[in-house]
Amino acid sequence: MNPWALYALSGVALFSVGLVGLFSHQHVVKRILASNITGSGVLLVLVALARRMSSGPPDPVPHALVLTGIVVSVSSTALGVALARRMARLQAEATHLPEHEPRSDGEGP
Amino acid sequence: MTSVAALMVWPVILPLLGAVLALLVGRPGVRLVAGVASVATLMASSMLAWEVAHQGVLHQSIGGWGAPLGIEWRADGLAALMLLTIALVGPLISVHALDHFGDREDREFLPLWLFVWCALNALVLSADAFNLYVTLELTTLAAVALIAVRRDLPGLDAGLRYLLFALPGSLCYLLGIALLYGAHATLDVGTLAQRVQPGPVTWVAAGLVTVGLCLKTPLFPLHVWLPPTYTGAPTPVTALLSALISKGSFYVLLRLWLEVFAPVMDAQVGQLLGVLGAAAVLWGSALALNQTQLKRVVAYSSVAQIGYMFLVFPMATSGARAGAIYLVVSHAAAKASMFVAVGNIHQAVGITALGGVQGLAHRMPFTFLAMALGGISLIGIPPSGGFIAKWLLLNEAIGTRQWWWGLVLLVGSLMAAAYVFRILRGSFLPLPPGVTVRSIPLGNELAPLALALIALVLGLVPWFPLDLLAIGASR
Amino acid sequence: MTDVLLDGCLALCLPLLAWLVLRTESLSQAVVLFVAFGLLSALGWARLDAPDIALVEAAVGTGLTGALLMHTLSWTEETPPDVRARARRRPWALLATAALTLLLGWAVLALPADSPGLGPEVEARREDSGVKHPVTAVLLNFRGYDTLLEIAVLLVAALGARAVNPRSERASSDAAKDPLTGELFRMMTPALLLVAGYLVWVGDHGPGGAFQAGAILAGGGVVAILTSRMGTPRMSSLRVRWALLTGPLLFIGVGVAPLLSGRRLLELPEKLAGTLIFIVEMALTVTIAMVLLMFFPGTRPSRAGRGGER
Amino acid sequence: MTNTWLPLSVLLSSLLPGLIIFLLAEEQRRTRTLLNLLAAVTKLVLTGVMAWGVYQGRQYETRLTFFPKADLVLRADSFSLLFITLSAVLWFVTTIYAVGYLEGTDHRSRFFGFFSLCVASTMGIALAGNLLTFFLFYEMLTLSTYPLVIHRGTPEALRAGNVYLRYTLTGATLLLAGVALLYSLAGAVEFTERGALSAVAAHRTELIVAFVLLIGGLGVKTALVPLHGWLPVAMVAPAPVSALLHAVAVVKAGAFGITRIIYDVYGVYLVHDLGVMQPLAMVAAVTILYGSVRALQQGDLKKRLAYSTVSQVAYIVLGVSIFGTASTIGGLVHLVHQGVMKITLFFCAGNYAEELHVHRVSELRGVGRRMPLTTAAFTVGALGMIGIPPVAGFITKWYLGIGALEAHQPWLVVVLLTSSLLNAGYFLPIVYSAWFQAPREEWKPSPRRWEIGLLLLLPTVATAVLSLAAGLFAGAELSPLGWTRLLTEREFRP
Repeated sequence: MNPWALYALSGVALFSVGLVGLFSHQHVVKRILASNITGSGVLLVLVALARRMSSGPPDPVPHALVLTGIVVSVSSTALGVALARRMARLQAEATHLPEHEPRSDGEGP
Repeated sequence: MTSVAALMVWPVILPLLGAVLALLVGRPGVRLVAGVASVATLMASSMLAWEVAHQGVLHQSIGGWGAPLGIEWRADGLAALMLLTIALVGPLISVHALDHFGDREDREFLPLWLFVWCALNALVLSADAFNLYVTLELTTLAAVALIAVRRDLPGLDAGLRYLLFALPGSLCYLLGIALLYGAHATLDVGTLAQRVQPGPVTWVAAGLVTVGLCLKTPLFPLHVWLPPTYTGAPTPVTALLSALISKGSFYVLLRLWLEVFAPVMDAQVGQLLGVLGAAAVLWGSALALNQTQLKRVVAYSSVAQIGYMFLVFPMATSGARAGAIYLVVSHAAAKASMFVAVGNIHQAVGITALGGVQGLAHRMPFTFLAMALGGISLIGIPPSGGFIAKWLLLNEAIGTRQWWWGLVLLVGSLMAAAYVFRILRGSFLPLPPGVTVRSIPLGNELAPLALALIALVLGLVPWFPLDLLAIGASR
Repeated sequence: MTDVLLDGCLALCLPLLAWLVLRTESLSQAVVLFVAFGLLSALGWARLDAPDIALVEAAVGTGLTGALLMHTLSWTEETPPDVRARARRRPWALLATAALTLLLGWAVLALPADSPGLGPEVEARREDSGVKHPVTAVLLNFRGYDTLLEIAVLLVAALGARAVNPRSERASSDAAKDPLTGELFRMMTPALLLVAGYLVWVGDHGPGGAFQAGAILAGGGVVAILTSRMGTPRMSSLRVRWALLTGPLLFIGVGVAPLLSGRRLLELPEKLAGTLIFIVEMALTVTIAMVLLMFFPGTRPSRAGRGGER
Repeated sequence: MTNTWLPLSVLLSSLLPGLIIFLLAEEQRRTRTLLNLLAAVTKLVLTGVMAWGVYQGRQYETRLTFFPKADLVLRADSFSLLFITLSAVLWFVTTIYAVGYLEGTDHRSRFFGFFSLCVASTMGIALAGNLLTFFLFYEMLTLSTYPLVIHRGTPEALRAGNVYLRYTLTGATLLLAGVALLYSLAGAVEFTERGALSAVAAHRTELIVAFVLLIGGLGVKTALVPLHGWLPVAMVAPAPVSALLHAVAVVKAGAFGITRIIYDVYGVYLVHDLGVMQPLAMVAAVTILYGSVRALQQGDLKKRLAYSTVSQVAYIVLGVSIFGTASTIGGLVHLVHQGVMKITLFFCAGNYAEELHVHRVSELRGVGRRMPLTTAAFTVGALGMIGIPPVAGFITKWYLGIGALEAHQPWLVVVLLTSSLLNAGYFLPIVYSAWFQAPREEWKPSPRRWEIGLLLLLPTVATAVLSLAAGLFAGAELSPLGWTRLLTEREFRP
């Protein structure tokens, strides 16, 4: 049996684990990891679809899509991580030096 | 023919080029470059809309490769109207943003806004499913960067919250597209529409695409990120988010649903979307009614207004489609003017609560007029674009014998009247004692008024947009 | 028989490993498991005859993202696994995952098992795309527009990440004197540049291209930053901006040029297509390397609480 | 040859000045007053020309494309002219009164801006040629009257504004539902003489539902009984607002709408056939009695006048919903008579409040000595309301009585008589105490030559004279009664 169905199912499983994980965790880093896992799940399904013909070269279009997909998921992860890091630092500073740094009120202007 | 279709390139390339050059020139020249790029894109969009109005639907295959292999562009009446809306509402918000932000943020706000503009124009014109994914992703990331542009704690929290809800939405959409590609070996929306048959693949793919885009729009049960994000983000960014960026994902859903999925899915799924829309209307309006902060009221009103737009799915007639699009366009103008006006109030008196409106009518007449006209369009009272949209949807509800959607519309607009007039009511009271009013630059006051006038004109001259919309309407 | 076994166990343990990543309480453990997960999925891509993707996944997906996450944990000072991080052991999470997998699996299995997708079309039109490697042909010619927008995505992410961490924190000087890293860095740099150059060149007819080369360069750059040989690239310096933006400007230029002669956007003339693609790829490599570097903040601030650092 | 620009210019004659006044600064008192009067005069002239044209039988219609399937139509027929002449005359008089009344207060640019918008909307309602245009202007009237109700900016004004909005917006929603229902049945319903719905007469249930919705929506502004709550509360507004708007323009817009629905949308026969005429007449009758009874109990003068308006407007609805020419004439002519008489009463109430700071009925003892002319005008208005000749009110009740007998519904005559008695019950004591009772303490003499500023006195006396003239010269060709007879014979012949 051509292994693509196995990998496609594994991709779908990854997608489900990631998606459910994303909505059931609160910690930012965990949610970023979950979104990465969801992303690789989808990409695994795409590449598995490319390899359905057991003979001859695989279908290049899904490969190109996956390349774009990886770059997009890396950029969103990097942006998420940068935001998380900055927030962690602001919160850390706020707890260390509460006196002379006014807490910005809940509602941003 | 090619020379006219080439017009479709500029609305996408010009803002992209503008953004890249704005990044390149750095601080001194940012405003100049962004200004030139904005004017050029505005002209390109209106020229394209003019051509579509006169020559009907335009097609263009990028790189000359044709449908299955290359990426197709299609500009029909709907796309032209969306291009015009983005080209009118967006720059007005960015004009307001210039005075709202300091110098540092300008250097980051303007290029990011041009990227959003390029992404939205690309999204509106594209007829390729995966290309839609890339444009959606570009809009999302630029929006997250915009939300966090001020680098304060609420902004960062809002940006992260938005990212961690929009990301899974795009990935669900991508998996849906992957399944469709697997089944029909094409990414072009037109060919997909011909090849799609009812079957497990189509149902699951449609489900994934719908859930993904409903996460980003957002539709009722998945809207939890909207209020905190809209209140955390700086006001001009919130205006951009609510007026334009959330409309991108709805536009994609409407396109895919009406052109690809509707013929093969049975009506019950459309009814489900309608029910969720109705729930959004009632839920959003109810919550908007008991908020104390100005921005939160307007944010929850977005949840309700998005609910109205989803009423198009159970009816799925060309009249309902025109109504939904008209609501999208007039909501963009009206909601943007409301948020920008709230930004003005906050800048002038520093109060974010409802009380901030007191005495507004005399000290900031233009801002008050903008909020009044915007509010009227949100409620759907003539003369406003909102009324025309409500009128079209109401007629379709009665025409297709589903009068209960009409009931939702009427009850929703009564609740909208409640919270809008709750905001406006205070503006006739005298200024509360001890409140000092900082004068804001005229440009800031005229921006919301211009936006509100767009909503007003949409209410006075509806035949022009409706004729434009009729071009290329499938059914 | 053995490769079915290999595929089977690989396909099985990927989701399990993912579940573990999200299950573990301590964050650093989760990140390490995530890097392992990345490498395993790179193996999966290789098994599915997708060498390009395996390369990019290994370099960018796992290498850089893993390093970034590890770095972030050091910023957020490894707090004891806070309660929230402990996945709430609600049975519904397991149930929901299983249900979703079944639903999507049902759809995937309903897909035609032998459709070649767009492979034949690409094969037919590959000659006049100017490059021999099909993936590069699709990426830079047939669907070049996607790549153009994707570069915009990279720029936006870089702008967003850079804007949020503006200060380029110079590393404390003691790291520089450590002889081992200095020596390692000096040996590695020439090999790195050679590999990156080769990857861009080979992209024309084999697996490779701008993304892979950019990732390798970025890897070298990260090491340089960590060993404080180089400050993090800041948007305020003109050199960095030029390095970042020549790629996109060139790509837009190449895309728009055919319009002037009455052809369509990104319609590269046959004979020039190969060289144009190569030039654009070179510029894009620099852009991608610069962007991936910009995702990387400086080193961690020294332990003592820093003054009101704005 | 249909003249296409006149109806639009009548509408613009109050819309454009209104927008310009908004932009005027507060101090530019002179230019604002001049602009106001200029607009009022031009409107009077244009209305006169149009009335003369329609009298000659000429056509006036402006058609603007609005929707692909429906357009905005402004058409001047004899019925709309009845309402336009009333509004134009009374707006001219009230502008003068308002200039005098609001002397020295602030936000007058805003006031007169919205005041002009209100009149523009009323003109739009009168001139509307199809149901959609009517609905658009009907809603704009709500929007432009709300700021006037809360003009003073006091908490009570805001509370009154809330009540006002709650009623009018609910009414607007009902009306919208009805209009949309008809629109989907018969497209843009043009107002045609014998009714436009004959083609779809078969859909009886939808038509009845639509009728109930439409009358429900219009009933709010007509202050029919269950929906009248907003009128007394809106009396907190300044006197010119309660005079022109809540006694004339807004309330009449509702009655005008109901007449249009019965005669020009459904057609008298269809309405009669659907069997909805009788319940409407019942509601009107109940409103007449209820309004008069509540007026009796009111201590505050303006509240009493408000409840009297509630009952008087119901006369129009009663007249229109009885099947017969005489009752129709009675109902329609009351549109003008009630307007003129009620505005006189409100002007007098405003004068008393402005000059002597008298608000309650009990404080009116011996006021005739201090302000003879105003009290004389009040007496003329009051007698008219009761229906004593020679004031105009008598003619309405006379025709309504004949109409009731023609339609073999004697119980209506009983209703008319009892309501006249009730009117006497709550007006005559005021007149008596004003003239014949000595005031508790001597009124301070007026500091100027006249009892009150001329700007306030002249309009009051003018409208009183108009009420008398409408009664005395009823027989004349161009009097309100004459015009109504012409109109009924031309357009509303059952």
